[in-house]
Amino acid sequence: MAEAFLELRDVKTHFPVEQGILFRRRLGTVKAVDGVSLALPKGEILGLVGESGCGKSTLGRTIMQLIPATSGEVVLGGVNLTRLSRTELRAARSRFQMIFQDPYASLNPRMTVFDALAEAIRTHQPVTPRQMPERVGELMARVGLSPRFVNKYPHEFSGGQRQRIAIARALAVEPELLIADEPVSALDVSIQAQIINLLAKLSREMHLTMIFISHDLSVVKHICHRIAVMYLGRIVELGAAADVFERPLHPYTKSLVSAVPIPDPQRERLRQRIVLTGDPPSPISPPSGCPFHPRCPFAVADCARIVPRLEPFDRGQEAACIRMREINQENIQHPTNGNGGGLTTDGHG
Amino acid sequence: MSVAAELPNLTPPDAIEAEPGSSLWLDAWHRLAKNRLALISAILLILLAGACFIGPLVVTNTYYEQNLALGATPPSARHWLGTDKLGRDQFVRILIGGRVSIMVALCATFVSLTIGVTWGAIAGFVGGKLDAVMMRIVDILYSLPFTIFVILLMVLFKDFEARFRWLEDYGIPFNLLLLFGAIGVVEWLTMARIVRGQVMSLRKQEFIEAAHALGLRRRRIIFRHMIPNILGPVIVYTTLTIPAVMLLEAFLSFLGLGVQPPMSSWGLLIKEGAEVMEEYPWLLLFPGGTLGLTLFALNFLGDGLRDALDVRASKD
Amino acid sequence: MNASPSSALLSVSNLRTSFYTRNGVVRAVNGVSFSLGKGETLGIVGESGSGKSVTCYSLMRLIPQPPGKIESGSALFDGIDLLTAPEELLRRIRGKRISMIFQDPMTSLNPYLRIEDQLIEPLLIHERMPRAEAVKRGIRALEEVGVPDAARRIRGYPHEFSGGMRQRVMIAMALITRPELLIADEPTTALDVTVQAQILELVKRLQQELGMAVIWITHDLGVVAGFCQRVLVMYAGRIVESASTERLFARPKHPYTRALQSSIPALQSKGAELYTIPGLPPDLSKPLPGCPFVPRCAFAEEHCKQPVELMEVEPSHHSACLRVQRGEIQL
Amino acid sequence: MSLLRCRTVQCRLCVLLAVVLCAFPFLTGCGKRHTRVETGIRDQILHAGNGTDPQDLDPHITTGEPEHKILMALFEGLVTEAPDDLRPLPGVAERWDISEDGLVYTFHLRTNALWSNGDPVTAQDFVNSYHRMLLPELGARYREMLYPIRNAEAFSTGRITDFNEVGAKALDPHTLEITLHSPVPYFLSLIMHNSWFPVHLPTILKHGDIAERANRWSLPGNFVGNGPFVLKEWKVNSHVLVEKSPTYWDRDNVKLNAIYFYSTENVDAEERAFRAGMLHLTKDVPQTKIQVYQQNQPHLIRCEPILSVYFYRLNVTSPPLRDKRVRRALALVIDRELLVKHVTRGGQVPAYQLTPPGIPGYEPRARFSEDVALAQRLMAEAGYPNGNNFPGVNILFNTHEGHRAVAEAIQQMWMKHLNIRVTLRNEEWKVYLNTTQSMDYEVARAGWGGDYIDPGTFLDLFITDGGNNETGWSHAEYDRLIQEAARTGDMKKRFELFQKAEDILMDEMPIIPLYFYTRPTLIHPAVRNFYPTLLDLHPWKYVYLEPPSS
Amino acid sequence: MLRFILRRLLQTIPVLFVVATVTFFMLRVAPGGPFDEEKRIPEEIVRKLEAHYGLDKPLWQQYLIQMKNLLRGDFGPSFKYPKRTVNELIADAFPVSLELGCYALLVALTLGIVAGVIASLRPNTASDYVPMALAMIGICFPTFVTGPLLSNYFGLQLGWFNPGGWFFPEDRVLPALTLGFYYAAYISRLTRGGMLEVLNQDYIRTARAKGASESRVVVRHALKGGLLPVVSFMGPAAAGLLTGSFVVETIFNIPGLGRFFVMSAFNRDYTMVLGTVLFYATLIVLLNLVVDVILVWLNPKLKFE
Repeated sequence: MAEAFLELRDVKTHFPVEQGILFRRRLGTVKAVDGVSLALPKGEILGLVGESGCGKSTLGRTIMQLIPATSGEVVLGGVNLTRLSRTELRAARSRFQMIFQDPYASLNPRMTVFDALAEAIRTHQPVTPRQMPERVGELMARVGLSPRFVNKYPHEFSGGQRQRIAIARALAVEPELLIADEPVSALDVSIQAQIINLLAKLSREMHLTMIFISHDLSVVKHICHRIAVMYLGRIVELGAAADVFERPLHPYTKSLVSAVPIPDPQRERLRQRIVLTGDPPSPISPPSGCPFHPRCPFAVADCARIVPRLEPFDRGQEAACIRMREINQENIQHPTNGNGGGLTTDGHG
Repeated sequence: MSVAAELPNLTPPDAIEAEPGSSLWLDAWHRLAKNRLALISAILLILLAGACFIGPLVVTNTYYEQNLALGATPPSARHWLGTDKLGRDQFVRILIGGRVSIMVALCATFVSLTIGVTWGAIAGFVGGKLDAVMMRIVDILYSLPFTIFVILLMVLFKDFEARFRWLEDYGIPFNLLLLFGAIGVVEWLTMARIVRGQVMSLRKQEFIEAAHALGLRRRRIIFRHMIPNILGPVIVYTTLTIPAVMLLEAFLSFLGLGVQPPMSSWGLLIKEGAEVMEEYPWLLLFPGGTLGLTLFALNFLGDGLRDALDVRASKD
Repeated sequence: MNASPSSALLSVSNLRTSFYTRNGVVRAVNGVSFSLGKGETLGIVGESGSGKSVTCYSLMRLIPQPPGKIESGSALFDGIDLLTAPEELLRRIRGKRISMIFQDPMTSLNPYLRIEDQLIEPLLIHERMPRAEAVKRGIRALEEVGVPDAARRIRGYPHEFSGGMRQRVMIAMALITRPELLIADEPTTALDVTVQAQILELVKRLQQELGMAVIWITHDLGVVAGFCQRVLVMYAGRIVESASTERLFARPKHPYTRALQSSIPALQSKGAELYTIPGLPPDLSKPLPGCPFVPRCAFAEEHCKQPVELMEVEPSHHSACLRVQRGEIQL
Repeated sequence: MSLLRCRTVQCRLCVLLAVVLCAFPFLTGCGKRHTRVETGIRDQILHAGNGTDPQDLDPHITTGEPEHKILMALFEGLVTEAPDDLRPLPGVAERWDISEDGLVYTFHLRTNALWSNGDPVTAQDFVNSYHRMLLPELGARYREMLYPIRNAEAFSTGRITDFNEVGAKALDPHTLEITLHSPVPYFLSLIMHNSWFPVHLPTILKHGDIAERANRWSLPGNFVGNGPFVLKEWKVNSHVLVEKSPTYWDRDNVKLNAIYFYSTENVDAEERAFRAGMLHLTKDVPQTKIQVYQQNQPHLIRCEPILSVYFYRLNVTSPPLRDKRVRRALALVIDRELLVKHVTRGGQVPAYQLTPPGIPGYEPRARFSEDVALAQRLMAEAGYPNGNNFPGVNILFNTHEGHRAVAEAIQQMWMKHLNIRVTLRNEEWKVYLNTTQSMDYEVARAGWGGDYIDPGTFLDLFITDGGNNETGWSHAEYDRLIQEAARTGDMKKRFELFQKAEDILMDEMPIIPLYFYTRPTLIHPAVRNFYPTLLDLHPWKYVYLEPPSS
Repeated sequence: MLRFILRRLLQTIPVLFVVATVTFFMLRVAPGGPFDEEKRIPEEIVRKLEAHYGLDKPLWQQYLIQMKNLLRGDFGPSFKYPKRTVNELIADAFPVSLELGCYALLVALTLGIVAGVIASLRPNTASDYVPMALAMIGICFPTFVTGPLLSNYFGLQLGWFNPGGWFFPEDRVLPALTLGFYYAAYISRLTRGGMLEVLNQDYIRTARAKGASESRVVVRHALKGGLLPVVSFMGPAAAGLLTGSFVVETIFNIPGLGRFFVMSAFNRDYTMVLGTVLFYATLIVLLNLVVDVILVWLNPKLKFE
């Protein structure tokens, strides 16, 4: 693996939680991100997948230094971001940018596209007002928007176009790292593809390193080189995108894969799903042992005791499950066919 | 539901010419111009203000010329809105009173928009201890005895009066400056509270986070991203306080701070009119009506402005 | 046009709904007709702004009027025209015989009221049930939709529930009166895929148990595939294709349906550029005389700009593509 | 339009609103009640507006007129006023002797005079009261009223400490001898003032120290007085209720059973209360209503002159006003007739001198007359022909609608006739007092009411460095005349000295008299024995209520 | 919540302290003293009076003594009413203002909310414009206009009520209406705004979809959220209402607390000013606290921070 451009070292982000209407009690801490270590070489696109509440967005914001990390380090191109002063950090922000989930909320409704982009450009580069229209035009063209709309307000655009503007804004400072927090979840299926294509293209052209956060495995598999699956603040599986999607190791990943609807009535009717019951447990009081064991169809008694660590399986694919080898024997013998469907399980449905 | 706006399916792609639209304010102005009620209100206000500042110079009657023997008379051909107890023409007095009232309103608006909005925005944005301290300062200023404060203000600055004599040649007595000061001290408090609440709810919005992520300075985030987005409630509150401030001026004049006779103000005219409402109802009716008209206009204009500034509401 | 079977539970014909905005009249729904049999599951698919939600809100007369206005059409439900029925009568149908669940479970529950109060409200309104009994029913309904610890959680407030749980509460609330028709307006769009799978399973099971009809609105063709018997594809306020799910997926008869199908990421192979539909949906405040999909259509010809109607192109397979109708193209 | 359709929530809410609004009148029961005035006449209970809220009912501490009116009901001095002309009548003193030189007054107290707790009123009570009044620690503001007593001033300023040296002695329980340091011809009129009222010392001592201002003896329940009425209730900002005293010596002639003195600070509210039949008497009448009443219901209003003058002080130390010609000019151009007829409009009398008319035996002759031409000449002589070079004057007044109207009118007159710049400044009461005292003004509005019927009460003001002079004016001859008058026992000579002094005052014009006050009062026809008096005092023991016969 | 309340109460201590200190010094610097009257009193009497009330001591000593007394909750005797203490005066007058304030609050809330709700149901129609225009008139015509008007009309013309006074139960009606109207005007506007916002929410649509009648939608589903702005407004407003209004109390001759606020300042009644100001400050702080508690109670999403 090439030298890591972005490195997370045992990053933890905890929030204190106090709750109660009549009597305030301290319920403990939300361990939103609980010891994540990752290394991304330059130019890699990493998919970060998990249900809402698993800490993937918090991890993104922690990398962005929008939320202070409780412990651990975020090192970007040799600079430890967690140690920077506010001024240094502000200057360093041109190296990493973020696009947000909700294109309706992430743009200031009272700023025209021009204002928003010009502001971003000006933040880190001295550009004269004369040059600005040109620069803004270039940016818009790059994300596939006609520069004619430069004086429009966000509400005048559709969701997909807004997301393009948000991407343009992030690119305005010419970052090296881009964190995309569910950039397509709020979009129509027909638009999702456009944005994914755009991000893939940009990452190629600009040699961007990217973390692509999503809850939908089928979306990330197209664009990402590797996929990390998060559950309750931890990474439970990490591997090449195709491997993770087609041959998930961790039972949780399996269920994620099986939750993707297949737009084919016949196959859809035939397949057996692992439908998870209930919600992820509260991160305030995570279950003992493997955090997934209460919902895991493969759980055994040991799962409640042993905290599994990421262990390599093969081809660089890792997972954190003590029964990893046991439950995946079958899969090795009978590789899945097609686009991730057809997963058979031990019968829990 | 989102209706995709006039987007370019059939236009040639090489048309680079930017479509019209410019700054938030110019845009707002265009939208405001389309709102008939607001436009009429704005024109009315401008006419009213113009009449107040130019009218007394043009009209034959003066605001101070008395006709003691005539006394209070109902409207007539010579005195369109009647005369007051000293036989002065009420029409001119309302006009001249408007000058002070309008200036007071502008002052209060200015103060609450600058100090109040900034104060509230900073407190709400930074939060934590600074917020607590800033809001406690507001609490303190709220509770201090205003009357005593005004009296103090007047007396402490009496000595400076001589230095500001020259202002009187321009029709701004020193007293009026003090009046602005007194209004300035109190008028921003409620605004600060309102803005703080709004900012706190705005703080968690994604576009604010995006601004942070861009590495913008906090000052810029507050003034460029937050404040334009809370203008709606700010405008509505401002239009609501203007009549209250105009009446507050009457109270301050009672303490000796506002205008000095024979100059007057709407607040004072209403106050005087209220005392004689049974005998000379027109002395209450016309100043009150003028204030009411102004308030209506302000209100429609305020609503219009809010809608105009709310770029989202303009297309739904 | 769809032949309305005599057993039709709901039969909508020529529904037109417009919004009178400052920027002109937006014809959100422009002549929609369909019918739905008892116990049938109908999917309505389309991009945002295609009029699929407005269609359903129009049926329930939940369109804010003004600015919205139902211009014409009829919607016969069990012999009652929902569009013209007196308010009082309609109110007795809403929430009793026809229930709805909405897209955003975060905002569709009243944050100021306990789950209990909201959940049993249909019972109190429509069945005038004593409160204690209604609460018991409520707890049972929550259990049915898989809310754990229902007896305790019924006392909670919406914000204490996760998105998936809230949508379950919405479903429980919609089904508590055993309605004959459930209208689901993108109920899973705001949810995780895992939760979406749960909700789909849940509704499928409940539908079988209760035998009710379901209208399922979504922008994701993948969702309807395993769930609906019949699918309507909407574009620019009109139905452009209507067929049984199998036929639609196997042999789409409208370029738009075809394009939608192609752009689903899950269907496409890794690495390749994903298929996208060029351009944007049309502006509905401007008149659209011909086929509205023309500007984005890969098969469009000059004659596509003339008016086109939904027509049966194969047995119970309707399409509004002129070229398909004329047999010029096979998709 | 949509309000008329009534099947929606709005309509229901409208109905609710209407019900709420309509319910209010029914809360009152709607029945026609008897007004307070009617029941008052039946029960001989007088309801009187009394102006500002009384601060205290301790006669040694209070200074105001509202308090004085109440105290007149609660206490009785050695002599009391006649209801019609305020001439001295026997009070606690049955009779009195005056020595030849007018320095020694011997009062013979009636034996049946009792305190409201039953104790007899003795000569020693009076001596004790004077003692208390003069105690330096008490800080009684009106103790100067007692200064005619020999050595009273010395005692109260601490120069002597033995009260026995003060000229007030109880010869026996019912004989009081008061020795003056110089003859005071109006002495009997002077001692009607509340500062001369006796207080019941044992009661005071029971509730605290003799010189303790916060001594609570004068609160209802504690209160002991010797007047025709006793204190029953005293609610701050509301009313004081006094009831007929069962121990008063002349109780058989007291017809009223009780009097309510209402605090009526808002004159408009007071007038409304009168119109609604809640008051028999008002303290004042709104300026604009005076003419209305005079035209429509003249039997309800009285507008009688009182011993008070409204004038402008001139700061003779300020540059333009140093010149007496300027001062005279300012005084001469004011059209006082116009002022009282159209501005004050309460039947006030134009003032062309300081002392009000009506003081028996004193007909002021220092009257000047308005003369615009003369005024303009005077200004020219002073170096300001047609107002040229005149720096302008500022009129200071305390904030009040009436004062402002007067100032505005005078501003106009000065500007019109003298062509000078005149500005106005209004100040809040205490600031205004501060400003006038520190002579930080040019022209200031002032008013002065006599505490007793004598020209001296007005002319004393302007002696050099007098506490209430406040004009900076000083005139040796004037001072001499006033001092001599104070020493003169002979009324005629004394008044002649005052006449001369007033001549000087009106020639020098440190003040500009404007008009003499009237006291407009609304009075129910049933109120009897309530006469107009110069000091606006009305001994309550004579007042009664009787419906008009018609 | 207890901790929240306790912390907020603790926070008020420095506020009250600063208010007391600033007020104290402002009063002493202001021109004119409690003993100034039109008829001057000799200097030595003034000094005696000052000695009597301890005003002759150095200012810092007076300040310390005053603060010490404040800690004991003793404001000392009033200067204007020498026979009464500030505590007594407040204790006498506050119940009156409280009663009036409560009625006025009732009037204001009833009228304001009803008018606001009516206006919000059909925005930009007659049923919106009429109540809002009335509200505007209410804002334009302050109590010193409406008070005499009501007093003249209902008190004198119709004779339903006494035009002033505070003796009979019905004497509460006119002042309560006068005060109430003014606040009702503001409340109606706030209600309208809040309701408009809430009525656009998805959960209102849910309620309608359940077949709830319009009145049920408004009363059960919308009102609770729509009134939140009103509740926030009510904190300072209620403090103002409950401590009485100078204008209304003078117009109707009511022995309430409101007069003291103004009159004590005019009279330079040092102790009384301090007493009323601190009383008001405390009330504001407490009512703001109550409002916050109510907000949390109304809005289960909020938690005490």
